[in-house]
Amino acid sequence: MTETIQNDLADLYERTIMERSRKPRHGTRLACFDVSARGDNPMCGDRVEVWVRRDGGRIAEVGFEARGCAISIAAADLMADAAVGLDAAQARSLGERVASLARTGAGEGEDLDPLRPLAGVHSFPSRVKCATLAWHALRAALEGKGEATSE
Amino acid sequence: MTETIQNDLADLYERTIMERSRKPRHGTRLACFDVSARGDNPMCGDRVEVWVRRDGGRIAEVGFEARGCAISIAAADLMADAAVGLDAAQARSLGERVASLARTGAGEGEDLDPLRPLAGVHSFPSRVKCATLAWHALRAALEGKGEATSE
Amino acid sequence: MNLIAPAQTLTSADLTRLRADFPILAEKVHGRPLVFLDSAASAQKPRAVIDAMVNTMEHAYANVHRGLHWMSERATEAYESTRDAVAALINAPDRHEIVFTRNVTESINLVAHSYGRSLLKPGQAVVISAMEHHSNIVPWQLLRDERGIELRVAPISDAGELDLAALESLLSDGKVGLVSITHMSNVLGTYVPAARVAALAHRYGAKVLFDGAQAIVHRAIDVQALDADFYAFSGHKLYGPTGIGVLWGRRALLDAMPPFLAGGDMISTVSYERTTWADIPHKFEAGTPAIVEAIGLKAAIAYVQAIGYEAIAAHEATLTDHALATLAEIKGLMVLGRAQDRGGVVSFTMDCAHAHDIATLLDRQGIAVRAGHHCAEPLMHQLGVDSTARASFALYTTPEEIDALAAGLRRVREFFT
Amino acid sequence: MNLIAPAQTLTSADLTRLRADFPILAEKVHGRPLVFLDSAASAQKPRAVIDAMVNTMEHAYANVHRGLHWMSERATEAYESTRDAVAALINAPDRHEIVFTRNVTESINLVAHSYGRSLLKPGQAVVISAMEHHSNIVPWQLLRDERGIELRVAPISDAGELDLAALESLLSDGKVGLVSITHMSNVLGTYVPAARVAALAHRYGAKVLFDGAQAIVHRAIDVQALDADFYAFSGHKLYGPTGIGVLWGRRALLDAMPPFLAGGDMISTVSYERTTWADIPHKFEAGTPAIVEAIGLKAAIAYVQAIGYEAIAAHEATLTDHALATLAEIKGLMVLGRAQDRGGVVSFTMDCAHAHDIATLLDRQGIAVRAGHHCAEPLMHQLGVDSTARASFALYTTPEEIDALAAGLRRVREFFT
Ligand SMILES: Cc1ncc(COP(=O)(O)O)c(C=O)c1O
Ligand SMILES: Cc1ncc(COP(=O)(O)O)c(C=O)c1O
Repeated sequence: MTETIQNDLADLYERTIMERSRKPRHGTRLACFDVSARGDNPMCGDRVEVWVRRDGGRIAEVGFEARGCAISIAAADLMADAAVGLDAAQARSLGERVASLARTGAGEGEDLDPLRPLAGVHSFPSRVKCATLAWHALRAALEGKGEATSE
Repeated sequence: MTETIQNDLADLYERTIMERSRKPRHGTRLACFDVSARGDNPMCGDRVEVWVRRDGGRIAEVGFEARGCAISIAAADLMADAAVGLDAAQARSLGERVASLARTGAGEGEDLDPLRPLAGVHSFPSRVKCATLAWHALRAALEGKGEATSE
Repeated sequence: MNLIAPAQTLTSADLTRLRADFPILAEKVHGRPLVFLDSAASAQKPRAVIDAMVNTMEHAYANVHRGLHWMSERATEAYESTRDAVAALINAPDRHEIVFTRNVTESINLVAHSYGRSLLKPGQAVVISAMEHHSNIVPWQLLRDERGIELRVAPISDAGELDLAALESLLSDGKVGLVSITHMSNVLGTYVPAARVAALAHRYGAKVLFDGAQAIVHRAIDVQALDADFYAFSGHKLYGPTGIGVLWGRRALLDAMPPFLAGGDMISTVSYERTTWADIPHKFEAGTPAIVEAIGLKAAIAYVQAIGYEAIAAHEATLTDHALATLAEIKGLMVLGRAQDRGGVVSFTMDCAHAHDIATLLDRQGIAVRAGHHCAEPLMHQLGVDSTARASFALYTTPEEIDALAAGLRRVREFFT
Repeated sequence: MNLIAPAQTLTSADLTRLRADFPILAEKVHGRPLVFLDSAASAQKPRAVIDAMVNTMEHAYANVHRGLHWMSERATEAYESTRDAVAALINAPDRHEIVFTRNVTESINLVAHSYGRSLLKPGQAVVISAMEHHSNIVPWQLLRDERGIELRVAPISDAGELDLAALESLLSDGKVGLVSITHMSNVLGTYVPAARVAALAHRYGAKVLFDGAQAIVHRAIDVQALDADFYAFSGHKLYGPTGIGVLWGRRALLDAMPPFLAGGDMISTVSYERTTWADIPHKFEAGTPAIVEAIGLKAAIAYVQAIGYEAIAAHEATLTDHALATLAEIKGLMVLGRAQDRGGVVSFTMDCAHAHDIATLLDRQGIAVRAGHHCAEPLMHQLGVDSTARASFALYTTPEEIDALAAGLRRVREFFT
């Protein structure tokens, strides 16, 4: 592989992504939860199911089960970390900023820092959906819809 | 119009064709008839209706009404002459030879002579059907089918 | 592509440059320069369209949507970007409302099947006009015969204009679910007052579909300004490739409609028991689409936009006026339709010559016109003719070509008298 | 086109010459020579196909069928002659039995609508197999849900072969009206024993449709020898243009079937009260067809025939054997399907890498493979996977490209372990 290609790929599959995809920290169904939803990417068959436990208006815990590529699993795992402590509006807004990070490779704000490993996706347009699917599912769960798709 | 073009056209619209199309000799519905049928060319909208009176097994008289181009009217009028005296099998076979004359410009046999004015059609592939429509209708009438199409 | 300066109409120098964009216009036919006056049947293609297709096939081709490799990503981007181009062309509020079909015929059939067989109910009615193309008649007849949905026909005046009062009375019982009507007649050239038709339809609770096959070739279309519910057209009449057409529909309608064709790309998940649909527009695009043709359509749209609808419309209006004036002087020739608001299509008959004979004689002079019923038999019937000859104009048509037509028609008349 | 000497397979010199016919194969991707192993999704186009399309648009284009002028006559001749070429290709007894569609998906939908909704009756059943593409599943689900026609699924063995005994028992109650089955699986590569399936179907009174999308690319098809009732395929997988597909059906069936899409060209006469249909094939071709694409398909057929199916099949068999042997040596890689009779498609999974990640990593090495469910979700489910990576071979594929794939896959595995 040539140098620039390796750089691209190294960005896409950077260390956090590889670790999280191999061994997700939140990759299980929650024993008790308040809401849940499923996200499908019909074009490639990726699927993620999320379970959310709330505490007051805020997200207390997120668990997920995913079938899909390294990116989609790592992205779901990072989401499960980042969502804790947010209310529905905040989660939605963070999800939109993650989508923008994935599309453009850049984004402002400290709260994005733990999610920056996903920035490498921006060089791989057809993989952007892998990075955002879990956020779609989270939003669907919080809005009381059972299903979401990322297209 | 250049020379060869004029020749083409002169063959297509030769004297008999022009005369017959302007003033067909058999262009009326028969007052008494045994069988009749309609022929449609769906691609261009030409239509011919034929009425046949029989005497024994043979065609005694043919009348037609046509809407269509000069070729289709003249061809129907020539058919109405040529069919008299033939039985169904002979009419069918002559119709096939007319179709071949129209397609190729050539054909053997004295009985074709009165129909040779149609030979000029062969340089105009999309007009061949105009020359054969009346024969399709005649055949449909003799076979007891009410309709025929020429495609 | 030869850009022209922003102008009200096309100068003869503009025309010469534009014509050079269309390779086929340099052809000879029967030894004579081609005079192509059959663009309403299908328009010729500028080099930009041909190049876009060739380029795709030579440099960036693969199947779309599911591919994670470079070729597929490029082809998908190019294919999907046509949706944006079409949305911009007709001012659709949402790119997802653009569905690709084969042609306007399939677009109308899609609505007749998916909307007509689910959202219309027996006892409701569909209104068409008396000047429809078969493509906007027969799908509704099938619906009528299969589902008991009434088919009503809004009459036209002797001038060939839609009778709005009669349309209103057809709507007045409130049973009409859909008005499906041509935006411009392919026989008479008449433009229908689309915004007024839409307002009328909506007042009585009906949706409205415009068959824009002819209309979009000559004038800018704004589906929001028209307040349309569906708008349909074919690529091949808009200087684009064959094999690609468009259906635009309001999202709320498309969302509510069941899928039509089923297969790859239009599903969300499939199991033998239960299958769920993809979101629009994919729900309506089953199987491998006309990828290269969509990309060609985008080039056609860009070509038309670079010239500008204003210049095109002005040019074609000039041509049509010139044609009407010139043909009026030919003895025995009768033009059908005299609508106030009309596009670049002129149908006529001649007293001594049948339309097919006219077409053949013109052809031998290099002049291509169409002759026949123009897929509008019921209209022919109302006009009391079997067929007409039709000359139709495009952005590349010149006044000299119309003069050639007139001279040709004079020869035809001599020949037949 | 570079003709090759009649031979059992293609030599490496033949291959070099053939590859020069495909402009896109000279492209680089991410700075690496393109290794295109995604032909089963859509094949690349030889220059002969591109040229045929360009030539039409530059020299002899107009709308078909109704035109009495030179351009229309030439376009009509060229379009209609594709029907003869297709009839010859699949040994159809009658050129009128060749119906042009957009793709195999539309062909199957046409049968599901027109045959399925008139000649099949509630209580009857349709049999498909467990290895169908969504295009041959979902149209039958819609028919089931709308018309109460049962959908039965013939199982496949662990090797990925059709279970003929099980098929027979699905047929044995005599309720099955149609067996609609892939002739070659796009995931497992399996060829179905089509003649035996047809014989079985006929024994129990069912008709049989073959989805030949993949099969016709690799082997000569003879619909009479197979004793098929319907055969369907897409142009774009057979080195032809997008936007054109084929449905062949026996005349007696097509004659008995009502039209599907309605509009111009498919009618005989139209009045508001009563419309009559044109004869086949026109009855099924509504609106302006994909004229330029049909003409391109004819060039593709001529191209394939000039090389010869014998040489193509032998070449692809060699490639497939080579691929199976080479991939078997890669640790952690598992090939799905091991049918005796198979075509040039190899699906696989890897233990440490998801198919999408495999595809992305190969792409950056210039290697195009497909990854996903391949529009065959129920089959994925049976195989116990979400998705696979798939390499597929065409007449232009070289053994060296398969070696490049193997090397690439080794790098992928390193990367992920
Ligand atoms: C076996 C099979 N059937 C159907 C299809 C659908 O083909 P198309 O998308 O050209 O309609 C494909 C191609 O993906 C296929 O491989
Ligand atoms: C007004 C109108 N509607 C529909 C059509 C059918 O178009 P297509 O054949 O591209 O589907 C045409 C073109 O002939 C037309 O002029």
